[in-house]
Amino acid sequence: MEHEIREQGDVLIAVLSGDIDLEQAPTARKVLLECVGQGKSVLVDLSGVGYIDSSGVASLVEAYQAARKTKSGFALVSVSVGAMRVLELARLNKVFTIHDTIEAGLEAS
Amino acid sequence: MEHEIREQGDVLIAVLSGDIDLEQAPTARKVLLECVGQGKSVLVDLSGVGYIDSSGVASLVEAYQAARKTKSGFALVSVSVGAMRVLELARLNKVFTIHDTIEAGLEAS
Amino acid sequence: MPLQNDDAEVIFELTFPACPDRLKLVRTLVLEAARMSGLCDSSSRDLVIAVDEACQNVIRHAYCGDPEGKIILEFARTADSVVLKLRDFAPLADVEKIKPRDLDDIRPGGLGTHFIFELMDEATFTPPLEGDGNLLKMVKRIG
Amino acid sequence: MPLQNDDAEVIFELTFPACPDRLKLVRTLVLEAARMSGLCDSSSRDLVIAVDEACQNVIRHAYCGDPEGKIILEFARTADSVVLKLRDFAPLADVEKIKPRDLDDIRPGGLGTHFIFELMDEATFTPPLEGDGNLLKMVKRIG
Ligand SMILES: Nc1ncnc2c1ncn2[C@@H]1O[C@H](COP(=O)(O)OP(=O)(O)O)[C@@H](O)[C@H]1O
Ligand SMILES: Nc1ncnc2c1ncn2[C@@H]1O[C@H](COP(=O)(O)OP(=O)(O)O)[C@@H](O)[C@H]1O
Repeated sequence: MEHEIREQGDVLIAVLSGDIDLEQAPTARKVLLECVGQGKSVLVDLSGVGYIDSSGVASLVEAYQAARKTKSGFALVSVSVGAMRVLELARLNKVFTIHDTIEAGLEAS
Repeated sequence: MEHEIREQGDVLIAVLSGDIDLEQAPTARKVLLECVGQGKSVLVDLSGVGYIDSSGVASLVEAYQAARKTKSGFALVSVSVGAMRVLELARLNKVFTIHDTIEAGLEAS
Repeated sequence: MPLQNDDAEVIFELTFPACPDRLKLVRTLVLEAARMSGLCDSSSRDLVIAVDEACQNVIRHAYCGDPEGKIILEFARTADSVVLKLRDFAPLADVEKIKPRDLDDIRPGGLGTHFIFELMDEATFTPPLEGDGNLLKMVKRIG
Repeated sequence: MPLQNDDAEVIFELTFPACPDRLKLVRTLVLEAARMSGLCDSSSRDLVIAVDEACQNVIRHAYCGDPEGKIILEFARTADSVVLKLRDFAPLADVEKIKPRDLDDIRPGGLGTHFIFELMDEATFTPPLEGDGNLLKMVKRIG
């Protein structure tokens, strides 16, 4: 997994790419919790994520819950087909806020 | 491996793609010998060949030798990087006539 | 190579240590084997998810993260299905406890077994026929 | 998982029947394992060629095309190399006869062993330490 953090005004965009699996989930967790910890709205770009498993999903859930605690924004954007399949299986596609594009995500933030 | 034969004037273009390995080499051999058997010039397009092994190379050599016997043209075109590596290892890159593009191959035929 | 049983043909058997960094290898191999066995693309990818989760659970729960643990994955094909057997050599698991969280109780974790049961046509945990450890048999029908 | 020897770490062990249609699986797995072991892209691809040729020779020569033959490929990594061991259970091969054709004598065949010796830093055929069959050990240095 690779990651890149971009700052756009008041919003942090965390671009994750590659595979978020048992090996990589701890990194994803750390990156996402650090973003949420800054108190800004966070958009997680999953367009480049070819594979995400339950441990990767767990890191998303953890960041989502941390954001709710501090009442800051947290949304997923450009979710790849593979990642969406897993979110749907976990029935989290209705729990997470999901935007089709970064632009839509920024507008809503 | 997939294959497709196109006829362009007096020239047959055999487009092979995918992997030409021990499993697929018999098919490649049959396709190429049938082309050569028609007495026309044959261009073998290897642009879509991701992998070729010694048995695939053997089928090229057999077709090349059959073409020499009947004095008909036989050349490779658009050889992919992976296929070229194997031809070089076999020192066959100097034995086969190789053209960069189909156009160059047709011009020379 | 011996036939598995009935008309099952073994495609491969992969032995690997219980390390997270091997999961990518397993996924790559299973995807290719699924395709060559005649599963469509989306079923192949679903199979990969189930196998990944099953391996992950062996790594985390059966071996509790000990990378010395040994895992064997057998991939076989019958006329109308693929049959995977995942074997470990850890202490016998309490099969009653192997179940997902309530999906409405949103929290990290507790999804892997849900994925497995949802994605496979059959998934059964049993002690292996011989020797110690655990055996998860997973079946996915073709077409 | 036991260490191979010295500081070698086993990445995987793959068992498969001596069928041509398994070579694609082997290539896919070896490519991924080579990359994760730190081989660059072109070295990884060269390793795949050597392994494919070695497996092919076991299928065609050691087992003479009998698909019941069993092949085991072990892939290990040391600090500075990958070490592959390819094991078969066929009659002992005459190691003297395992050699390529003269490259100037253009004819179909006779290239596989040339590829193996050219692409690997070390390639040695030996009877296995225990049991029958043959063992080809191939080493490719990293970097
Ligand atoms: N292979 C296994 N061996 C032992 N226990 C297991 C195994 N797989 C799952 N379990 C048990 O089932 C529970 C649910 O597993 P799962 O749904 O994958 O979620 P998680 O692993 O995140 O807890 C685990 O917490 C564990 O107690
Ligand atoms: N694994 C093997 N077991 C027995 N004999 C082998 C093996 N590999 C190669 N050989 C012998 O070495 C010869 C050369 O092999 P190779 O260079 O791969 O070309 P080819 O297989 O096309 O003959 C073979 O013809 C065979 O006699």
